[in-house]
Amino acid sequence: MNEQDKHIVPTKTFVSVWIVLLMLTAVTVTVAKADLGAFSTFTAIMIASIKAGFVLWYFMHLKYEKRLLKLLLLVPIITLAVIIGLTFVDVWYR
Amino acid sequence: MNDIAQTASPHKDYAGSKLGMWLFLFTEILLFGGLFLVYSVYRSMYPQDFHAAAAGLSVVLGTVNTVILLTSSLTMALSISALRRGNSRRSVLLQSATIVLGLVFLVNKYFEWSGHIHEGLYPNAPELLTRSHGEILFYGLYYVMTGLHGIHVVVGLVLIGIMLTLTMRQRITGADYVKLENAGLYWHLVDLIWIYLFPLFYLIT
Amino acid sequence: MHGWTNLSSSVDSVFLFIMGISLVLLVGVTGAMVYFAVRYRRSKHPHAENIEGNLALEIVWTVIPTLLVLAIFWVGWKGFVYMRTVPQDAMLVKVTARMWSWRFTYENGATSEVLKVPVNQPVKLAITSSDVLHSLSIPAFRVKEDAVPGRENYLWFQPELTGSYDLFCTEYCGMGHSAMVTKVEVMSEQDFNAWYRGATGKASDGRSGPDGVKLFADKGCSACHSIDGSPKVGPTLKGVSGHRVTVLTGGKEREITATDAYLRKSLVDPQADVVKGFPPIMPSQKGVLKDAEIDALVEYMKGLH
Amino acid sequence: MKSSFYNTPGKHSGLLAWVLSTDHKRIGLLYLSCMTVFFLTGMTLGLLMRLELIAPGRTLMAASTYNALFTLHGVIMIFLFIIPGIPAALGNFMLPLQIGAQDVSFPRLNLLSWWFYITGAAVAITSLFTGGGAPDTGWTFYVPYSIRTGTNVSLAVFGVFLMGISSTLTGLNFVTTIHRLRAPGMSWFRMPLFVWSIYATGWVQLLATPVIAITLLMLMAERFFGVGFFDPAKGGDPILFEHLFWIYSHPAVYIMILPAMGAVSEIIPVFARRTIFGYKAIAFSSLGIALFGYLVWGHHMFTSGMSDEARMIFSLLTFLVAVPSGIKVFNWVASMYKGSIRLDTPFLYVMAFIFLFSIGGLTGLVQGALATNVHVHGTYFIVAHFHYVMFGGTAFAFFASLHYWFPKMSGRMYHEGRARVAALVLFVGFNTLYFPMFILGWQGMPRRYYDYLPQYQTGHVIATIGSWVLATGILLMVYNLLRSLKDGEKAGDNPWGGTTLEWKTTSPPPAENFEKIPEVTTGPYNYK
Ligand code: HEA
Ligand code: HEA
Ligand code: HEC
Ligand code: CUA
Ligand SMILES: [Cu+2]
Repeated sequence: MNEQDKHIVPTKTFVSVWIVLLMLTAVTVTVAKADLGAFSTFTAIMIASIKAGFVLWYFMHLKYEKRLLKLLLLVPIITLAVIIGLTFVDVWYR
Repeated sequence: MNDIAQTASPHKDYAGSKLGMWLFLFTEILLFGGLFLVYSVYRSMYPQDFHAAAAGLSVVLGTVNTVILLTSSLTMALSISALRRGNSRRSVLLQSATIVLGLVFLVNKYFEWSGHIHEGLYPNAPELLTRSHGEILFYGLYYVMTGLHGIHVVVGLVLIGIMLTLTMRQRITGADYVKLENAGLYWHLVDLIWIYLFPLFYLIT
Repeated sequence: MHGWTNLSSSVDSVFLFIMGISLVLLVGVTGAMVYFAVRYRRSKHPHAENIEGNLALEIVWTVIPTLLVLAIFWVGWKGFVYMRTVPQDAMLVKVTARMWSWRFTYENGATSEVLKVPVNQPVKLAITSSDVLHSLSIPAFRVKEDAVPGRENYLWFQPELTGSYDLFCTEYCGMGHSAMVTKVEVMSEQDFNAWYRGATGKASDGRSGPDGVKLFADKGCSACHSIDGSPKVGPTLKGVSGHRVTVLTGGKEREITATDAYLRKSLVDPQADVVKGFPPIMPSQKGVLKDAEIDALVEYMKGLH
Repeated sequence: MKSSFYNTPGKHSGLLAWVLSTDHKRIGLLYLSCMTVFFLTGMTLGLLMRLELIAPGRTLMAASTYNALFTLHGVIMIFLFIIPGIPAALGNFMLPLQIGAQDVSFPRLNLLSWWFYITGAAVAITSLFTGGGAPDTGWTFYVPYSIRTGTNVSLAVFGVFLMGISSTLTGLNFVTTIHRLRAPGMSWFRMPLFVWSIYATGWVQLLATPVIAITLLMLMAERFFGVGFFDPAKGGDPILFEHLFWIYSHPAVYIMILPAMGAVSEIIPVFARRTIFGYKAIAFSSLGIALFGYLVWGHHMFTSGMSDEARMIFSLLTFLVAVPSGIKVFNWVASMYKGSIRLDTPFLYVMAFIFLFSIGGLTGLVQGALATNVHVHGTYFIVAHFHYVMFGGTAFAFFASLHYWFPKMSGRMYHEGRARVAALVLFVGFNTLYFPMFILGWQGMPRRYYDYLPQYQTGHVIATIGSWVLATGILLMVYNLLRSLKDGEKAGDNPWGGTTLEWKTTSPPPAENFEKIPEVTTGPYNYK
């Protein structure tokens, strides 16, 4: 039961992830300047989610965790999505 | 507070502590989730006003802070790797770097907030009340959300500070590092939330 | 309780439908439970049989209740759609709720504190609030909808019997919540028309004096203040002008004389001097009343002996 | 006496041995004793309210006092009694025993949760006597009234916030414990059903409570800084507050009922001396209730001005949540079939539970149907519904488990005769008190009314009389239990012949729970 996981992430991986994150930040700032109309919010959120994914997957070590934990993470995310979704059934149709 | 832990539970449940930490992070997600809900409702009710209000925020400052937080996440992650490779001196250095970056973030935030407060843009300010409804709400959300995030930054810094001393005293080592790892998880979550706050407040077009 | 409006009977039949199903289920469950408890009590049945379950039964009592609740949902929804579909020819009445009185405004500008409607005529109420949440409820008509500040909600009904019915506030709104009660008068068409034509925007009672009298009723003052000496939520206004009154100013007690200036301040900044023994809940009239109206009210209050 | 956790205090002694103990059993008893005090306080307030309502007009107190009373009554009953009730008190004591663990995963966090709870309670109670006086908003804290009122809402809300943290941490602790600390051989489907229900509850606590926390923080921000989130004059939307409030508070009603259902599932097999019927169906319906419980909050807002589309969807979803509750009820009743039933007090309470909860739940259907909800919303019909599910449901299950586990916790038996009389009086009093409220509600009597029209008086008089009968029953029950603590017969390790692990250790259990961690080889209710 007391297994500590053996995997130590190489520095190189972390640094590359960091560089990707910085690049994505640059992209989102640039894209925001170019007015994409209705899509601008969508792209901003998508890029943010990709960034969040990288942070979760590498920095937060999720990639190396057991499947249980990966699945559990879906629980709060789905809950939040459902809560916002159902509230918008009210807000949009009001 | 930590001497009891060592004696009270001889068998450390490494996976258990980490599971507990993740569950705690879930509650944080839902805590901020409530604010994201309020944000999205008001943004959908007042899209134009939000757009206008967001022009008042400095993209440059926001971007700088994003870069700072991302970098601090990197140093945090590296510090754990370093410790696990047995290099606790390097880990201490990287943890200190994380703290410094966190402090810089807060200083920036301080200047940003005081700038807005000088312009008379704070909750219930007479100047703000002359603006449109959406702008009032935008600034309300801005203060509450970045404020709550700021509190989390402060808590994270305190936590890392504690980890730092524990590492220096050899109480966190390459063989027993779950506390540091949990502190790291917390810090990454703070980063994660900022990743969303940044486009939602600074990049509305 | 039946047939006061078009809605009463449809709502009641939904209720009876649900009650019927519920009663069958309740009697079934309770009956089986009591029967087993008696039939299989230890003295009579010392050795239990271990039955671990039965898939067919589980499916039965998942599927049948699901169908039942879907049926209940359906009748409830059907009845509701009807309640939300306002006929074209409905008469519109605007309702403003405020702490703790109702005001009904008609299309010709007539206002009333009692809801007067003609019989057999669909009526649509457009409901809003000028302070906190309230809810307009007419139990006999089976209708209810919240009054939300900043929003206009609606409901409709078609009364089918003349008479007088209770109208309640059913969303908690503070001290006077349970006193926020008035009546619906369902009148014959002639009676209603007679009243409606007579009551235009102007003061309906011929009494002279400035608007004070009317303002006092219209602006909701009378919900909290009497003019006959009895305290309500707020102090009585009988003989206020010039009387000695103990007030709390910033938490400190002091005794003052009620001057014109004090009366005026009581309206625009009521929390500055709070009469001792009363809660600081009087709503500020600043921005609500025009200066002239405040003058008129002060004049009016000075005349109350 | 053999060594039990009572005489192994650890580092501290006296009271400190309790309030600083990390032993889950001591923490459980801490919760239990505080809760009982709050419960009796809340009930006394209820009794006072009933007295006021015995006649229209002013009977005893001023309107503002009455309004403060029902607010406090609601806040105490919900946040101080029923939410921590079964999980934090009995769950703390029994959960590690039932899964064969020595303690919970995070014992110090567990103690911290209790401290949050008691601090929150203290803060909430302080709010009565300081500032603008006792809050008068109702337990729902609806804006804008809660922002405008001069009473001490901020402090009360802060107290509730602290109790929310306590509840979240408890949930976190239990979920981790169940994942990590089950005894060897105890697979998921060998867990007692009480553990399943605590597991489902834990997830609800984790995912729902943070939403109320942030909502209350926003409410405080409104009161202190006038941010404008819920102020229509600044563009805010009061209905959004209702959403946020019920996003937590509906799931919260399942925090209240799920552990109660778990306890009932525990007691039935023991007293029917047979295995439970449909173990998996009961286990999964707990998860089902927890899951669907998230999707139905809007049924509290059917007249709020929410969009008609939302009203429809929430009504539909509300009905779906009734199905898993039904599955449980049917399986319980089926578990009595061909059993060998002993009608001891715990079982009497369980039968009362099934009956009363069914009434409460079935009237929930009336409220969930749109056409009828409009009529009964905001009336005594609702008051009757939730007392039936919360008091008739959760509190009766709580009494059942209190009697059931009394020998395990104290090492003594309670007096059976007195206990049965108390149960009977309680049952009669309960129905006399609350049944008339359904009728009052259908006749239109609004809730939270200090004063009412004369046509409603008969119902109110009957209810008030019922409240005295009920109070007699409660007093008798409490007296019986307290007295049995002193002079009850010694109970053996397993007085009921239970098969779950808590009965495999001594009564009361030793500090480390088991001499030797048990090995599990069969399901929990093995009466073969
Ligand atoms: C322990 C707490 C608890 C529980 C378990 C429930 C359970 C349910 N509640 Fe209740 N409810 C409250 C506590 C609870 N409630 C409180 C406190 C309020 C008021 C809050 C306030 O405003 O102050 C409230 C208010 C409330 C409302 C809002 C009313 C209004 O204000 O307008 C509604 C509306 O749908 C509702 C519905 C339901 C339903 C459908 C269930 C279902 O889960 C019930 C399921 C159970 C059964 C159905 C019975 C057993 C089953 C059978 C016998 C089998 C057969 C069944 C079928 C065929 C369906 N409740
Ligand atoms: C678990 C929850 C629970 C429980 C057990 C109760 C128990 C009781 N409640 Fe309940 N009630 C609520 C939860 C609960 N309530 C909630 C959430 C509300 C909504 C509040 C709101 O609208 O915001 C409410 C509202 C509410 C109302 C509606 C108020 C209104 O709308 O105007 C009424 C009215 O009769 C009432 C009465 C009672 C009574 C008489 C009891 C009886 O059970 C009490 C019987 C009394 C006793 C059994 C006392 C016994 C003890 C002693 C005499 C000993 C005293 C000793 C010491 C103090 C040491 N309650
Ligand atoms: C919501 C209830 C409420 C309403 C509506 C209300 N008042 Fe008041 N009023 C109070 C209360 C309570 C007090 C005593 C506390 C205080 O001074 O603030 C008070 C105090 C006063 C006083 C001072 C009385 C004295 O004895 O010194 C005056 C004058 C007054 N109100 C006039 C009015 C007028 C005119 C209106 C209508 C425009 C009005 N009030 C509407 C509740 C109300
Ligand atoms: Cu208005 Cu209650
Ligand atoms: Cu609900």
